[in-house]
Amino acid sequence: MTAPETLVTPTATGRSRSLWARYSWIGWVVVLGLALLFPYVVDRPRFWLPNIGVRSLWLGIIAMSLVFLNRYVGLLSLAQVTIAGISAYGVGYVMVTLDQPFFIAIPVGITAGTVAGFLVALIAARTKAIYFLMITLALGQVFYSYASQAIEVTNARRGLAPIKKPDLEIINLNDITTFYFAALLAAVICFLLCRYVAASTFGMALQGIRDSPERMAALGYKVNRYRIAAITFSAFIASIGGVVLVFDRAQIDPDVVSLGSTLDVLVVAVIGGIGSLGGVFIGAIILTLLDNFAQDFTDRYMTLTGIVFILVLLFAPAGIAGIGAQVKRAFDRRRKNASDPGDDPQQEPTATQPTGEAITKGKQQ
Amino acid sequence: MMLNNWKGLVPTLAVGAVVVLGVTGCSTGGSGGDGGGDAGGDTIKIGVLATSEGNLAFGMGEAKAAIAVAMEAIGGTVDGGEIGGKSIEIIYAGTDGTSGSAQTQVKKLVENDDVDIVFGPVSGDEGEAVVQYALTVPEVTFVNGSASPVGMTLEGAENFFRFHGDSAMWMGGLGDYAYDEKGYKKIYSIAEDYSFPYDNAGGFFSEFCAAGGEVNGNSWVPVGTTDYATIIAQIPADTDAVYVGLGGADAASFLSQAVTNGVDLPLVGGSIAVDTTALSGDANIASAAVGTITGGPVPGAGYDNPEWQPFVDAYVTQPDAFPSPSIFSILYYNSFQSLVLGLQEVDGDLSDGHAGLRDALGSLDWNSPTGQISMDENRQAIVDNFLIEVLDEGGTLVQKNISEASGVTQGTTVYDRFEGCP
Amino acid sequence: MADPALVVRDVSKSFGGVKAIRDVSLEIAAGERISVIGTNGAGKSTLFNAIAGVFPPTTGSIHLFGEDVTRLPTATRAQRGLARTFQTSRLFEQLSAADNVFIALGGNEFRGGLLRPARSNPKRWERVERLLERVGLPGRGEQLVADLSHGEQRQLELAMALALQPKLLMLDEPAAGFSPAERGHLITLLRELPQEITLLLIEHDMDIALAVASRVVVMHDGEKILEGTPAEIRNSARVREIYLGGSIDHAA
Amino acid sequence: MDQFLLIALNGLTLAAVYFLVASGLTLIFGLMRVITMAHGTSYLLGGYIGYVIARETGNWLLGALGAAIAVGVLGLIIHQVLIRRFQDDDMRVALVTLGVSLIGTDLMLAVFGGTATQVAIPAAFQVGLPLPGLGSYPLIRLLILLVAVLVGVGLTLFINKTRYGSIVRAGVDDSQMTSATGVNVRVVFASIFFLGSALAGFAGVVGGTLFPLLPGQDGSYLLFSLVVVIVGGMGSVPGAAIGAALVGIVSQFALVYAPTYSLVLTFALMVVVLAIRPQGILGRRSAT
Repeated sequence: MTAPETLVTPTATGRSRSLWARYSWIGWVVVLGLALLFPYVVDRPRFWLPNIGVRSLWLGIIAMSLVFLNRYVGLLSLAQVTIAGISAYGVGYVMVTLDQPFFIAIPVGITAGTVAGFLVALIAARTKAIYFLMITLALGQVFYSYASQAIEVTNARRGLAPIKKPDLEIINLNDITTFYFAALLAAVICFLLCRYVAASTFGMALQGIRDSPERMAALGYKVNRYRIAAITFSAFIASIGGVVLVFDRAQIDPDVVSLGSTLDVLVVAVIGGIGSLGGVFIGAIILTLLDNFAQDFTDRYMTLTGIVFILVLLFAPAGIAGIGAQVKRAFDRRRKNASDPGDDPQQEPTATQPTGEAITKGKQQ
Repeated sequence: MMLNNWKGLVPTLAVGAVVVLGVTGCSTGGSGGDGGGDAGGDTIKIGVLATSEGNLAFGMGEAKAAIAVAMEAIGGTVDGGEIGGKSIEIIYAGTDGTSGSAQTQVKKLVENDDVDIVFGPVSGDEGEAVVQYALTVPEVTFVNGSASPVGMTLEGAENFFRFHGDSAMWMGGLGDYAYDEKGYKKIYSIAEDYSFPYDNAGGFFSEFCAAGGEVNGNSWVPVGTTDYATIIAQIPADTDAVYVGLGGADAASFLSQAVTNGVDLPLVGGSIAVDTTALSGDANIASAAVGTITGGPVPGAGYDNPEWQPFVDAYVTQPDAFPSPSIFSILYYNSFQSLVLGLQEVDGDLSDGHAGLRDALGSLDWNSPTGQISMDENRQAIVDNFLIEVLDEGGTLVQKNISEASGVTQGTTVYDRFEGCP
Repeated sequence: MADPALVVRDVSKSFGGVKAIRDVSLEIAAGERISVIGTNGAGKSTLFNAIAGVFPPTTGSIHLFGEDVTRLPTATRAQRGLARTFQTSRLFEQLSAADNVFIALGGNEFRGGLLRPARSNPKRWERVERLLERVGLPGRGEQLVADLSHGEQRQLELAMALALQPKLLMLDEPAAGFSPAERGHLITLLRELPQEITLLLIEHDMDIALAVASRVVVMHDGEKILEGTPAEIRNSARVREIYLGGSIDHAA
Repeated sequence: MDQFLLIALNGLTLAAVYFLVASGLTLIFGLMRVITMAHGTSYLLGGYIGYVIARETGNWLLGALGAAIAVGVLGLIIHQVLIRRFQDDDMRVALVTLGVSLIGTDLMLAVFGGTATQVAIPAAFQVGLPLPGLGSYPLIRLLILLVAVLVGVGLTLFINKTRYGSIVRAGVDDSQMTSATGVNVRVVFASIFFLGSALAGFAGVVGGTLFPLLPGQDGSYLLFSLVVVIVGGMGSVPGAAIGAALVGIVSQFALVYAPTYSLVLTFALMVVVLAIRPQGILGRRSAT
């Protein structure tokens, strides 16, 4: 039962790519270029860089860790902010309470966050989807109430302050432009790291687990170990976000891990596009802009956020980042209808169909 | 939910970035183009931080009422006016009472709106964050709103002024009064487990214990505890009074359950246990609250300072004002009026890094609606404090002024959670 | 002689008081080709799932190549050489056909190199293409699973099971939804499987079950009622009675 | 020993409120396999509505009834407008209802303000009842416990004994099978959503009688009801009762013996249960 008439190209390199996939790096270069120019085109860098720039970057990094889990493992975690907060508390504890320099504090913070993520994974990896959501939400609140009460460790509601930005002689992160670039570097590294892991054999297996854990077990995969590893990895990313956060805020207090902060990151992820690693930064920029300027024209900022949130979920479930693809699909469909009406309707892609093809192409880069 | 897209991402990211840059560009003309906020200019910009969301959402209304009272007295409005030939522009930024939101908004005021003076914030969490920020922008002058953690003026921020007492000072005089006048020897303490009640209870018990009193137990309850039945059951039988270091809903919860659980001990309230905002709710707390003594910066009924009534009269004409001024409007008023006095003294001259203004503020001494306000070397006010008893006068609760402690000064202790006497 | 590929001994399984299968025993020698047939609700799938390790049996034991695997998890059984297909499609729908097989290849192999980019593994992709060819999907690797026809999805299932290089291959109604031509292909493919692969086939379709198997087991109402060569089964009055009374369209 | 009993009884009466909130959540989950994150919002809104009606009419019962119906209808509208179209997508339902709760929280703050209010009850209920060995115990808490027991028994009977209930139960096992039997599943779904929301609204009035109502409690009651259903087993009414009792008792004992960490301990209970029995105490292990 062979079909000799088709010649198969055996490797990925031979696969045809869409125009987009081939030239999308140009888009990324443009985005990165704009991000690099940002400090030099804004009129008030001292406002725009910390309030919009750096804050968007760490919100984005944390949201990206959430999106990674959702997209490649199919789990929606509401504990990512908590993990970032634990990392931030780690940094704060080492620098304020133990009075140690940042180069000890940062690894301690990231380790603390990652280990916390691993523990969350141990508890929650056996559950799926909606349970996972609830359990991570509740675990986040455990830490919030702990952070609010544990005077000896977290200094309770007062929090730990001041957490000074590192001064490396050549590179002084107290300079806000320098700090912005450092945060940008962290975001780019996290993004590339997520992309790399997603495109690895491990990432491929994660997607298999997301689509059908039963089959993955039947194929000999120890599904739980993969899930735990993925959750831990995303905790690592969130922890990096936590480090940027703590140096940006110069202090750490329970507010960072409150329900409100959790919702902020969720809003960022959903508005930006919960399936898109880069889209979170759009969501983060929108949220920070709203945060800073919405009250100039409305008192009901939360209502506005909630309405945008619901509208996105209803009409653009792939978020802002997905709107382009949504429009393109609709356009393609119309063009196809126009060019060959009535031809082979069952082959026609529908708007609701997941754009898995795009995923595959994306991974080839 | 699995939603995936790659194709549209890059262009939208690019579009998003362009939009952001566009917005930034636009704002050049909008907010910063006039450069009017500079010290040498003719406009003095004051940025006001107050809570407009969350449980303290009414803070903004109270702040505006207080500022309006002060500004209208010099011919201005809630949005500004003129002092010493300089025009005053007041910009408001709402927070939700959390440190994060205060950080965001104070940075926005200073860096985007380019204010010369920051006025506020409301809550203690915010206050600690704002002081930390003040240390990083020495060119801006900060006047506190109503945030009361003890530590704020001990941080050494040369540009930070507080024209009201801290939360330990709010208990000034009450410890002696409870021991000497009321004759309480053993007090059981129920207080929320965070920094404000530590300071507040610390202020009370340090005085009470020094007078010879005894603490026969502490319950530090998490903020948001609603069910006090079990806590109430812990109170030892030989207790003379119960100290209630709770605020807002927790205080209302406690008081209503004290009724149903048949507590008939006299209460000593923390500064926010029975203030106007708690009593304006409908919680059925009357019978428990009666007889409570408390201390704080808000005078009770029968206060006879001649400055007081004119302030109240001016306050109640403001839109959305409460029947009587809350703790927030009083503190915001005293603080803002202090700022106005300071600005008047230097004719709005902010040159030389606000040196003149800061000297003026640091040596201010005036008779406020709540008594004399003068300053110590930490730029912290020395104030009068009020002792109040809740009385039932014909079915309505009245907070009666029983005594004032004048010239209360700040201590140097930042209190932590303590057992027994602090 | 080596251990038998599979020994099922007195296996019962209850779901909330309902006995889905009762005291089923079965022994398959290495390299044997067995079909299990029966009507809907006969307990075929329960037996299948118990062997595959989806749930532990209520009583009884299961040995795989001499090893007691009754309590071992699915993944471990797969690593011992057991591969299965699924009755309802549980493919990785958002990935391409090739990606599906690529993942299947990784279950028992490629322990290391997990963090190498999936695309930088030409050897493995070559094997993917060979497997796709073998099941009749040459050149279809780039297709999204969602775009494959039902028949093609079943072919892909088979490719994924074969990717494990199984010693015991368990197929759950592999021909469901197939056209007659595809059935023919399937029978050829199964007959051409290397002799060392033991085959356990669960099938409604008598034609395929009898064409491929060397021995046939008949289940009814959760019990094994008959076992014999295809010819014996074809001629059994009992089987004919069950099938005519049952709900099967493809009665012999 | 008296002390011990008293704390346990306090825990149980607190659990009564938790149970009333969580029962609605577990019913909705049991049938539809979705979680509505706006459940805490329903609680608080119910409390406020009950407060307003009771204040205007002076009748507590009317307030409770009105709140239950109003919140139930609102839940029904939310279900029809926002949830029905993708009720198979549990994550999206969770997120959309989270959006609803963001809006609800903000609007309630705008309307009812940030100060605490409490639903009024006749002074006759504000008394202590002498209990053997315990002295005086607040009558109101015992009444609330009684209400919760009645609601719990009523729900259990409803689900186990009525035809409608059997459809709900079948839905728990297999919603596709239910639709195959020709039952109009959409009507069943909608009515369960109404019932679940109404229970939350009713719980708001009960809770708002014992404790003050104010912003922020929507979030905490959502969390507590999530913990209760996770501990008890999702979809099970008796499970919710057990979960609520455990959460209530643990939180009260923690308040005495480890007050600083009482919230942590309450949540830690959930972690322990999950580690031992991931599906909850009375939960069924799902097929996959």
